Amino acid sequence: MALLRLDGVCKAYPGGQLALAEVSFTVAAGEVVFLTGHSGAGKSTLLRLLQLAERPDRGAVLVEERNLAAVRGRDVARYRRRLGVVFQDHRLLPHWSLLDNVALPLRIAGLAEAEVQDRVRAVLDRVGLGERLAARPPQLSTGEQQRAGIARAVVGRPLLLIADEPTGNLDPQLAAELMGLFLELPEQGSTVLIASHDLTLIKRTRRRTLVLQQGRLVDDIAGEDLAA
Amino acid sequence: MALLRLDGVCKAYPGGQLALAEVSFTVAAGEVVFLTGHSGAGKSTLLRLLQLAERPDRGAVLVEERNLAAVRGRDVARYRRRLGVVFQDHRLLPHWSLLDNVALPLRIAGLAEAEVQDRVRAVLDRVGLGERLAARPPQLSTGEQQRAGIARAVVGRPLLLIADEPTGNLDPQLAAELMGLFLELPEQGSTVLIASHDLTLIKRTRRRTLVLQQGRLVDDIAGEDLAA
Amino acid sequence: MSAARHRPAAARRSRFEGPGGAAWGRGHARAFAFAFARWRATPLASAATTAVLALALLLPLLLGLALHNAGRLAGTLEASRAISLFLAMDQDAAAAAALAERLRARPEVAAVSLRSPEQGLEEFRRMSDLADSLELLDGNPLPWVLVVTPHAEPAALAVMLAAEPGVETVQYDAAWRARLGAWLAFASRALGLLAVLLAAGAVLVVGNTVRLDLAARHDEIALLQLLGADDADIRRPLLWLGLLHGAGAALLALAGAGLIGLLLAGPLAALAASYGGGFALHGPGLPGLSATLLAGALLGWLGARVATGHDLRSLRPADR
Amino acid sequence: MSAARHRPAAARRSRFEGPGGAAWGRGHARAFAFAFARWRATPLASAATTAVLALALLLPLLLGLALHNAGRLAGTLEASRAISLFLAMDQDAAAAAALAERLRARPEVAAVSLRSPEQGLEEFRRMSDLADSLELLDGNPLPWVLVVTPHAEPAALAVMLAAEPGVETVQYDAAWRARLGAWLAFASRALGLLAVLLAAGAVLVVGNTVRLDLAARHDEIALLQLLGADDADIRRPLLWLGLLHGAGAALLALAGAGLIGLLLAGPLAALAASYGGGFALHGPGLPGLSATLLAGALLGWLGARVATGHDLRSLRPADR
Ligand SMILES: Nc1ncnc2c1ncn2[C@@H]1O[C@H](COP(=O)(O)OP(=O)(O)OP(=O)(O)O)[C@@H](O)[C@H]1O
Ligand SMILES: Nc1ncnc2c1ncn2[C@@H]1O[C@H](COP(=O)(O)OP(=O)(O)OP(=O)(O)O)[C@@H](O)[C@H]1O
Ligand SMILES: [Mg+2]
Ligand SMILES: [Mg+2]
Repeated sequence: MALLRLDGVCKAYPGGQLALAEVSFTVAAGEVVFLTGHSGAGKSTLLRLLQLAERPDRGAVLVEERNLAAVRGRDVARYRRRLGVVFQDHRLLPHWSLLDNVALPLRIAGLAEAEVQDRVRAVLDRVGLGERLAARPPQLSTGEQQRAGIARAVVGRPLLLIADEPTGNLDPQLAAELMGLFLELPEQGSTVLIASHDLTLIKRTRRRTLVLQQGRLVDDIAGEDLAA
Repeated sequence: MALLRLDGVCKAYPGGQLALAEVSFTVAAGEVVFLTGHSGAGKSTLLRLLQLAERPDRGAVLVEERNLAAVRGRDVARYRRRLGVVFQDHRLLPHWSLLDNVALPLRIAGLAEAEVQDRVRAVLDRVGLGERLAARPPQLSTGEQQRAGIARAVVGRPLLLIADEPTGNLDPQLAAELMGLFLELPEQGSTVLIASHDLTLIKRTRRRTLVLQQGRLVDDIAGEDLAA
Repeated sequence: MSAARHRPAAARRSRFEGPGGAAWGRGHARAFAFAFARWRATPLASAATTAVLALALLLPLLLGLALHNAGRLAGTLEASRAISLFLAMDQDAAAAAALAERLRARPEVAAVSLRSPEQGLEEFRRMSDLADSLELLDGNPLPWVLVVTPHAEPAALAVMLAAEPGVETVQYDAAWRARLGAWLAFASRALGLLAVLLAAGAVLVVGNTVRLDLAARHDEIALLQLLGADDADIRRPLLWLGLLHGAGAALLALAGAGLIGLLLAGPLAALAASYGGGFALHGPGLPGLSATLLAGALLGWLGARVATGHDLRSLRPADR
Repeated sequence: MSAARHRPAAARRSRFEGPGGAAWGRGHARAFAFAFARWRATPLASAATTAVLALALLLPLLLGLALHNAGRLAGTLEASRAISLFLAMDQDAAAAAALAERLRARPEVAAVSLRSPEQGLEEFRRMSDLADSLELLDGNPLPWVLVVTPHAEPAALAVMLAAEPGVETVQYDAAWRARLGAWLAFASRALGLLAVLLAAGAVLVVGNTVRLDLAARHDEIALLQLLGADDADIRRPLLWLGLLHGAGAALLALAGAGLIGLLLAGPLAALAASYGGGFALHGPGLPGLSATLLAGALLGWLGARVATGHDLRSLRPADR
């Protein structure tokens, strides 16, 4: 079943920038897909459409065959609770502890506090920040902040995980480790879409890759076809 | 002549994190040096010491053989005006146009407005943002913001250029192009220190590389010795 | 493809939406604790904000109390609209007493009291530093005086009393009363204007303070929205914060009003003495106290509501 | 190694520090333009801030004007401390005139005016709705009255006048004057308290508003510091911004005070009439206007100075 389907999506910003032009593709449930392209190609814009942070000018975005254009008002929050998002600029709350930051999606979902604690500790251990639970984001290095952002995105076992440049501040070894985390997610029922310009990492991971160029989808490469 | 010299520098954060331990090295005027290491190794901390955003707990940092410990009060601003800094989190002012953001160091230095305009336009052309002069940072993609940050750092032809992960949000091709910009700087009298975890880029650039590991300087590799 | 991937969408949805939708700060208790923690996190800034709100509340509060007390004072003045009858010099104590008796029988008259020439002289002595000049006088130049308290409008009675035999002069201070009336009209108009001004000011100050206080939290609100928190969830701790500010400010304002009352007690006692005592400043009382507290909390809540409403809207260009 | 690299450090330094150190917003003109642009960039928020400041300024301004006018009014009241002599009923116009002549010769007496029984009755008629009841009377029960204006303390004179032949009663409203004195003491203490309160409030509001307004610019200030801007450079546009807010608020407050003056003109005219006219509200005048404007601008500047001082310090843990 198609978990995600884009159909002739166009998006231009008020300034006149055409960020996406006639983009169409389908992602099946449980796939891990990369989205790549030069700086300014429209990767973040595409992911913002999926978060309902922007709306397309034309075309349709469908999640589980439901057109997001119909998701309005209170349904927006309900829909967003099913997503996991790694923001390109991390977006951690600077006055909150790491634990509270990462626990946010679980608390929004209304989980019991005991389970919240367990899951947050587990995922922070996994990204190598198990010792820094009480630290606040400004006390972390940028790479550590990025890992915290990843932890927050995956802790809720989302239906759809959207990661925008999740390894931009990580060294290759750590990037590969965290990619492992993303690759495990389908086993828990998640579908994963990762925007990245790290071609080395993409080639090594060998998953389906969509290539954007100036807002157009110019290539859709199956994982097996990627040169290692 | 040694433009930059670190001598047994130690730095621990109040939380108890030891970020730098007994770091000593020398950089000659006109060198381009990479600083690499895992996430949390202390790269940004070292660069922050050079900006006087932090002070070392022990040891000395010398620029042009002058101990920065003696730079206090109004001299701090005067010293900082001789630096160019690319921040890991870009730090553009969101309400200002790209032109005003990049012009900031020149205006702080008191250059005539005509020269300010000329130099800003030239450097923005160089980083591929010549068309976006009037855009404000939130209207740019993350990679575009990063390029704007680079433009602001180099526009003042600084004595010492400090770049913290300047290509983390750029694709390999663009990263290589901008590295060219840094490599030209010594011709204008600048010395360059770049923190990066992009090993591919470092190997391709073939310059001297300092390796930090958990706050210790564990390697100092000459450019010629880097495997391509 | 793993088995999990093929689980029907409905099952997955129930897992993600199941445990109750949104509950970030769901319990009001949690929201309150959060708000209080935030208040305490920046004690100085919070105190400054609360103090500004307290000032905005203190002024209308003082005004209300002043108006309340002025009303009571006006009542006191109204009650003291007595008519003084100055008898002819040949009228002695017996004649004065007889006249008083006769007047008391009249239906328009509520009460009559007698003041002897000696008492009059004594009063003069008390009112001004006359000890010296009084020594120069031989004999008491003052007549007997009857102080008549009328039931209704004193003016008509005053004219009729003037016709009584033995009454030389009727003193009924119409001019002083006219002045007092004009003063009260002026004061009430001035206070009314001030009240409008201060009410507008309180709302403005609360709104502006909460708005500026929330401006720093734009990023936080935007993030919470993107992570799927409901508007209500986002708003709840902020409303509690506004309410805390408002209630704290009300308490401060009440304390301030109490202090001012203490400081004014001295001059007011002197003032009351000049009317023969019997007037003391009244506080707001329990209903007034709770009304102030309620009004402060409500204003803070309202300011937060307006400010968050604006923020939530402005941060969500794509949702509606 | 290129040639440039070997240029001596001194040459390089002169190139970087040469053109005059720091000049971001160096010209005050540039700083002002920047401040004004920022004010205009968020017109609603700026207007709200200015309005709050205006309110904080308006209240002390009104208070000042009220005190000034009250002082003038007190002067008027002081001048009207006349003594009324009620003559015996057998004294006719000629006798009254003769007595008046005699009194005018006394050194303690400044002026004497005569009021016939007819004038007295007329006054009664004007003061109260007595038209009906007056019809019932046969003849005029009122005596001739001499209104004596003393040079100095009237109390002593009043006692001596009572000894004059033909004078029945001396009316000298010591009680009313005592009351007025008490009122004035009370009012001046109350206004003094209010003045202290409002002065503190104005400083608090200005400081808090500017502080909250600047809180949003923490990042900007931190960045400017890291890029080598001098404290003075960073501060200059912010000080201009505070000054603009303050001056704008002062203008607004003056306009508000003018409006309030207009609204109070009616009741005040009525009040003045009860004293025989001659009193009109005075505005602040040119010196007052400029003083208010100056005070507003100064307060805004001061608030910004305090707030930026705090920010600049708190953002620079490593500099000193
Ligand atoms: N303000 C702070 N308070 C406490 N600890 C800090 C603070 N800033 C950094 N640290 C810690 O110091 C260590 C070094 O941080 P630094 O930012 O220098 O790392 P880095 O090499 O730049 O890493 P990255 O590649 O992730 O940016 C990290 O463990 C970090 O958590
Ligand atoms: N809010 C905005 N207003 C105007 N133009 C915008 C806005 N956001 C993005 N753009 C423009 O739209 C284009 C696509 O931006 P987007 O952020 O999607 O790029 P990207 O592929 O994520 O790039 P990067 O790799 O640099 O993050 C860019 O040219 C950018 O300048
Ligand atoms: Mg992007
Ligand atoms: Mg770093």
